Amino acid sequence: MLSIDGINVYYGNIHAIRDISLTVEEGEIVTIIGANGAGKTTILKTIVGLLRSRTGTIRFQDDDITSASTAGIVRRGIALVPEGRRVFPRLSVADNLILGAYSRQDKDVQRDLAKVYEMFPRLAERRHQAAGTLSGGEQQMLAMGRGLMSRPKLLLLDEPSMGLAPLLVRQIFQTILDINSMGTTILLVEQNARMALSIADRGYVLETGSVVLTGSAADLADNDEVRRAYLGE
Amino acid sequence: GCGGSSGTSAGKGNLVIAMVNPLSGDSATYGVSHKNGIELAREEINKAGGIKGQQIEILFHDDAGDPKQAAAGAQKFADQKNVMAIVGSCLSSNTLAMVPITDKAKLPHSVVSSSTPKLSGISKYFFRMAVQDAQVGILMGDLIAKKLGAKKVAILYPNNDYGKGLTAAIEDTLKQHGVTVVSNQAYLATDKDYSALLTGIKAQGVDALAVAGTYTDGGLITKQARELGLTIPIVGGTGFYSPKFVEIAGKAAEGAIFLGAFVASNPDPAVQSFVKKYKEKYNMEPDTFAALGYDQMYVLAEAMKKAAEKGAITRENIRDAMAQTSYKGITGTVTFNDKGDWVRPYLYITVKDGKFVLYQ
Amino acid sequence: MTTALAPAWRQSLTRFVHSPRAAVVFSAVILLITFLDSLIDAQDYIFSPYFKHIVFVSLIYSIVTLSLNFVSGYVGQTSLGHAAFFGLGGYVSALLTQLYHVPYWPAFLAAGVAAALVGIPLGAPALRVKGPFLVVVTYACGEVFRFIALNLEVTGGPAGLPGLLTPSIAGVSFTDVGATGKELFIVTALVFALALAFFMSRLEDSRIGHAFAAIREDEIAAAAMGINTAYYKLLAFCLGAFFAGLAGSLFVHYLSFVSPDMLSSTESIMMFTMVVVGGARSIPGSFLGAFLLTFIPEGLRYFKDFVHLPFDPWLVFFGFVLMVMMRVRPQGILGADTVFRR
Amino acid sequence: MLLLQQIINGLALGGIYSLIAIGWTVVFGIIGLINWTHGEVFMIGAFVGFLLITHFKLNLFAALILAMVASGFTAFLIDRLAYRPLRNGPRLALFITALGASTFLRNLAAIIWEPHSRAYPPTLDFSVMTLQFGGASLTVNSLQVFIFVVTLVIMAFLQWFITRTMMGKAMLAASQDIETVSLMGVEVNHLVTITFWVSGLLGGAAGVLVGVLYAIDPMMGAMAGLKGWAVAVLGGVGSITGAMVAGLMLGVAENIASVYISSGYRDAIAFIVMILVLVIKPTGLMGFKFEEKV
Amino acid sequence: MLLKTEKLCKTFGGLRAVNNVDFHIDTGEVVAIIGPNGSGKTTFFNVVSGIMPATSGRIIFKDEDVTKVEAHDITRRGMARTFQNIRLFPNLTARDNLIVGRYSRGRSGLWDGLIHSARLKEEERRNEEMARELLEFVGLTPYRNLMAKNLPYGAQRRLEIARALASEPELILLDEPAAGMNPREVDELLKLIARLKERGLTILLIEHQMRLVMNIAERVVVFDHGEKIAEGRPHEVRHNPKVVEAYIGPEVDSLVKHRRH
Ligand SMILES: Nc1ncnc2c1ncn2[C@@H]1O[C@H](COP(=O)(O)OP(=O)(O)OP(=O)(O)O)[C@@H](O)[C@H]1O
Ligand SMILES: Nc1ncnc2c1ncn2[C@@H]1O[C@H](COP(=O)(O)OP(=O)(O)OP(=O)(O)O)[C@@H](O)[C@H]1O
Ligand SMILES: [Mg+2]
Ligand SMILES: [Mg+2]
Repeated sequence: MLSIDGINVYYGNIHAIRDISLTVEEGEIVTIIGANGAGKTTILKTIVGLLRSRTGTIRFQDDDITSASTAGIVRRGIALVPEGRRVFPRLSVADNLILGAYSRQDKDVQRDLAKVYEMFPRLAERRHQAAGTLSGGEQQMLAMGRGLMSRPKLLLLDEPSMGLAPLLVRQIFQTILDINSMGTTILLVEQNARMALSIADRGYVLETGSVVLTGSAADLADNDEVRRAYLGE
Repeated sequence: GCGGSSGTSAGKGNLVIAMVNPLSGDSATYGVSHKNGIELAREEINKAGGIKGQQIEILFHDDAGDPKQAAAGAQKFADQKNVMAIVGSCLSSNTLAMVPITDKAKLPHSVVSSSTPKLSGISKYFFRMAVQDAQVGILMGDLIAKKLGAKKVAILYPNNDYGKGLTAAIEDTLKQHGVTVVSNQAYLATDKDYSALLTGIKAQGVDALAVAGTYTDGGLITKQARELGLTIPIVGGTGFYSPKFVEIAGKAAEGAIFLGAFVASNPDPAVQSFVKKYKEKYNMEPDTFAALGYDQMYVLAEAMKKAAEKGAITRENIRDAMAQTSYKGITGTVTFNDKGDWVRPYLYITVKDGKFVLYQ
Repeated sequence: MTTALAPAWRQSLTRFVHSPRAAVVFSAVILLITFLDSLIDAQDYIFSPYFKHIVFVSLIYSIVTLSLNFVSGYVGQTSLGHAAFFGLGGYVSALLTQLYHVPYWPAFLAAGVAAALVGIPLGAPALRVKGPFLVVVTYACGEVFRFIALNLEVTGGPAGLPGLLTPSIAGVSFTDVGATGKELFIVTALVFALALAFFMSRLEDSRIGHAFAAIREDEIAAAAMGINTAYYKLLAFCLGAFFAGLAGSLFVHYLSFVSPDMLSSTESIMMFTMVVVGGARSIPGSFLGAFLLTFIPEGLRYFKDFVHLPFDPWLVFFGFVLMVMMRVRPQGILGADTVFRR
Repeated sequence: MLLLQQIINGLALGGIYSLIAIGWTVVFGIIGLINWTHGEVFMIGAFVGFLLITHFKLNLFAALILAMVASGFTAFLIDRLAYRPLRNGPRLALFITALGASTFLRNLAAIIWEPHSRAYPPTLDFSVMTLQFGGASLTVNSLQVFIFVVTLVIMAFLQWFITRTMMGKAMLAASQDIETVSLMGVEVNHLVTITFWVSGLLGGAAGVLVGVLYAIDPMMGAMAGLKGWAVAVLGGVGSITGAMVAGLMLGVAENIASVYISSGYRDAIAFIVMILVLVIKPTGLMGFKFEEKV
Repeated sequence: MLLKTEKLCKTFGGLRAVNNVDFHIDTGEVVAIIGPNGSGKTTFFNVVSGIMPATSGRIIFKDEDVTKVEAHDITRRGMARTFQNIRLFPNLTARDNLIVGRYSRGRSGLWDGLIHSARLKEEERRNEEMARELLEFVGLTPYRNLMAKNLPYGAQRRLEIARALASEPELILLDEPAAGMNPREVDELLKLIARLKERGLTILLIEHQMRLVMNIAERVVVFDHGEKIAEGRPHEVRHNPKVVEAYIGPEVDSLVKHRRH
């Protein structure tokens, strides 16, 4: 479904992504784990065209999207729930969610809105509050909800559990599984590597901009190196 | 080097005079008219053989309405030893910034506007052909009190030296004639909407309105007054005289009375010849700035001729000659009093069928 | 863009420009321009009074640009009302010397102090009003000052006040010294500008400089670091106003004339662009911005006469250059990327 | 009654301020840019309208429409050539670019069209209505009524568009975070282009109306732009109703102040009112109330 | 008792974000605040640290009433904090962020700066030393000259902690310091906090990562809907039914995976 081939991304003269290739098959949950600064966020931003690779190609459902515009990429069915939430602070919760559905052609927005509210009752309570005044966790829920509103084929999640209470973390992961089972492919970046590996099919391990290890989630979870470096055991 | 320089036009090159004026920015319209008038006269003089065989050349410096830039221009020309005289700027504050420099350089300096009293007698080298607020004010007051027979009058003026000076003079005269000045209010020359003031004036029930402004604001005031149903006579100063006044006020211009140093419909052949040439060259009617500029160039030319007769065309000689000026031009006979001011006659003008005619 | 990316020549140039040596070279050049005529006793001017005039004006604007850096550079508040302080300084010393016959130097100081005092109420909105709102407020404050100067009787109304006192030192009038009478003015402005530059370079690296930087970057975090943001913002406004007021005083007594045009918003905008063109927070940049934007229009006049352009191209050119410059070097010609020096 | 007449006069002037301010505020509200060129876009509209009427003898209505298009196109070009390359750059760079573009256009216009004032042909005079109320009378210029109504309609439409349509919401969002808005599948460039067109159309309309009512000159953009900007800010960032209310308020305040205080301080009073309102309510009259979350 | 609040309230319009909270922390203690999202933890920090005024109630720090004291003054009195949404000085380098962090411990003024006084030099030397030490301490030495905005997320978090430490506080408030860190990094953070404790610092932290809370906190305070609903030793709190219900959730071993086929 998504295949990335040999990309290199720079910030000025900082070489942040070095020759990375990775694939995500339809229906999979794939996770990328790695330390701070390994380049996980950079990869996701490159996929949606917020950053540009100097080399290589990115293909989505057989289309070359390497140089497509961000909006074009999103309209093809990729959504990114960005790191740091990035909600629109002065718009209400409801408006933030509705904007998530901007690229959709169908008019069934209300039903999905109801679904998101059902998933996160706190957002329903706060639907008229300015998003910028929500608590950190509430904003995270909103960002996630907004991502779902576009009914993406491929959902890119950048640390969705950050700042959530344990109860909610579990709930979020359950949600990820649920939407996956309803047909959405997922590429997940998580610091909570244990949880990520427990729900993913496959994983990539990233170190200073390069993929150092890849395999099924179960294998990775058993790998000593991974256990020591990322699971803190 | 040494201090103030008094140059001569030793060689057989051109005779150079310089102009500092707003040629861009808000006040450019005055500067450009002035420049046009001067240029026209210069061409005539040169065509007629110049000054004793020497051609006159003009250098321009755009001060953009900023005194700082006017001062820079004055300094630039003061340094150029071949510059024999300087003219401008149209704006009082710019001229005030220039005078200390031209005075120090002993450079004859003349203007056609800059009406602030602060410039009277400011320098031995400074000559002003500008209209005199005091005189115009008296004439406006006389008109209102005697010819129009008004008893209650309102005055509007732009909040600048010209407006203030003129208003003071009008008010004095009216008081002497026993006319009541019901209100006298300032506005900003950049305003476009005068309905607030005019509504107030309408409510006061005066029998005449005096406006101490220029053609843009005066035109808008006249137009808006008529629109508000104010039918009383409107009397302006010399600033009204411009084809733009009629253009801006439209039909409302009919019957407005004001004073002029010059009127294009004056049957005097000299005036008609000027108007014709001006229209040919610039494709528009001359206004007061243009007419005064035209005369100013001739006054300078006369002074240079006299200087040449006295020996050499030097800054000092030109100054001395200018002090003695008596030149009959299209705006009257130019003479300067001991303060460098020209005390001159004026005409009453009115608009009839969209044309300026003498008011009887 | 980080400095590490800049080509080597630019790096060494930048380093030179920021070194004390640059200040020495700069002063030497200015002094040479100022006194060359008297040194070689030329028949004619080598540097004409006009040229010296432009140099003096550039120096005055260098001071003003430096002073605006307190507000717009250090604490990062876009101010389009700085001419108000410049003009206020001018008017205060003009009125003191003309109406109350105060000698020049006390009036000069008073001009700075008065401007600084007015800096407090003018800076106060900045405590509450932010970003684009502050731009409007500073602009409006400047305009209000201009209207006051236009309307009051004592300030001489729109035409302003002519015939101001010429400064003197030990009884010697400035205009009586040197080949053109401008020399002492230039030296005074130069000393003033260099002293201010020195003051600012020291300040930048001091604790106060750190507080300014923090406020510019994030006010809430700055407060959390123990920085009294209100105090420092006002301090920045006061310091900026103080030096602008002094510069204004020197300038009007040089021209021997002051008018409301000095307070105009066009002036304020020009000052702000000098900061931006030179590079915000860059001391050599302030000089560069002021000199460039004073010299180029004069240069263009010659160009215009030379090619017989029927109009003055400066403002059109200026507008165009600003646009191009923001594209190629938005941080200004000498704008620094790193913040504190070591 | 006198006061009432002054208020009516003020409303007419205020209507024009509002029209200009709404043009400001839509751009301000979407890319957070102090679009200094709006005054010039307005001036170009006034001149194009003037030329169409005087040289091409078009009627007022046709000239108005074409002038609006010309202004819209100018605004579009300004965005395309000057702003777009800097979209992701620092805000300050955009602001300076706007200053530069405005200086450029204004002075270019002064060179091309010469600096003097001119008026639209007098044939366009609009009728003046006088309403009688028991002894006293009120005068209203029909064009002023027209301007007032047009402004109201435009305001209502834009208000609806921004708050009720998806695209309007996207515009609001874009002013807060352009990068994230593109993540919603919004073509930011289209959005911005539309915004500039809208702003330009409004500016052009205001330009022609001012021309018909008063007089025009190449420098007219400076003061009008400034007032429009002040009004936009006074009304609150991106608030259409705010711009409308603030425009009317300022028009009335100026008129009343010029009569009861001094006309010489007219503009100063406008600015003082604005400073006071902003100091009391830093985000403008109808600006978003928002205590920053830390 | 180092810090104490009495009946502290903070409302936003009709919303009671912090409601009648009585809280205290002793010198040298490590206390964690936990609670569901939006329960008022961050707001509590904001009020205590002076960033927002309290609606009612009292705050006592080092036996002085600081309810109305402004943020900058609070810091000077020895309380420092980090922010949940990182608020570094984005265009300053890591090192410069720390120098600014030392602001409240400086004494030098305008004059010292002008004449480069001995006091200033001494201060600069100490600042430099302190910055180096702190960068080392949080493991950011390699990032020393990078602008804060260009650091990876985790590094920014640690830099914020270091910046708070730079003011030599007695009490440090950490708002979700482990957010965005992987388990190994959390372990390092644990060690870091332990070392802070050794230095005698009093630590109050908000955290959702139970691993961290369980390992480091001596006492846990639980917020829900702006109120303090429980308090006690970590293991007591963890099994408190109210807390389980509102915050931790029932123990489930694994997530349910509905695989499509
Ligand atoms: N805007 C930028 N400018 C310069 N360097 C950057 C920028 N953004 C990121 N980097 C660098 O690129 C590298 C990868 O950063 P990235 O944000 O992708 O890491 P990450 O794996 O998402 O880390 P984290 O887990 O902390 O979010 C880091 O070394 C970082 O310093
Ligand atoms: N400035 C504000 N205006 C309005 N409501 C606010 C504001 N700040 C916070 N709130 C509300 O107050 C409540 C408490 O927020 P707070 O940020 O303190 O929660 P928290 O406990 O820190 O949550 P989290 O764990 O998700 O960070 C939230 O419901 C939030 O929406
Ligand atoms: Mg990341
Ligand atoms: Mg929180």
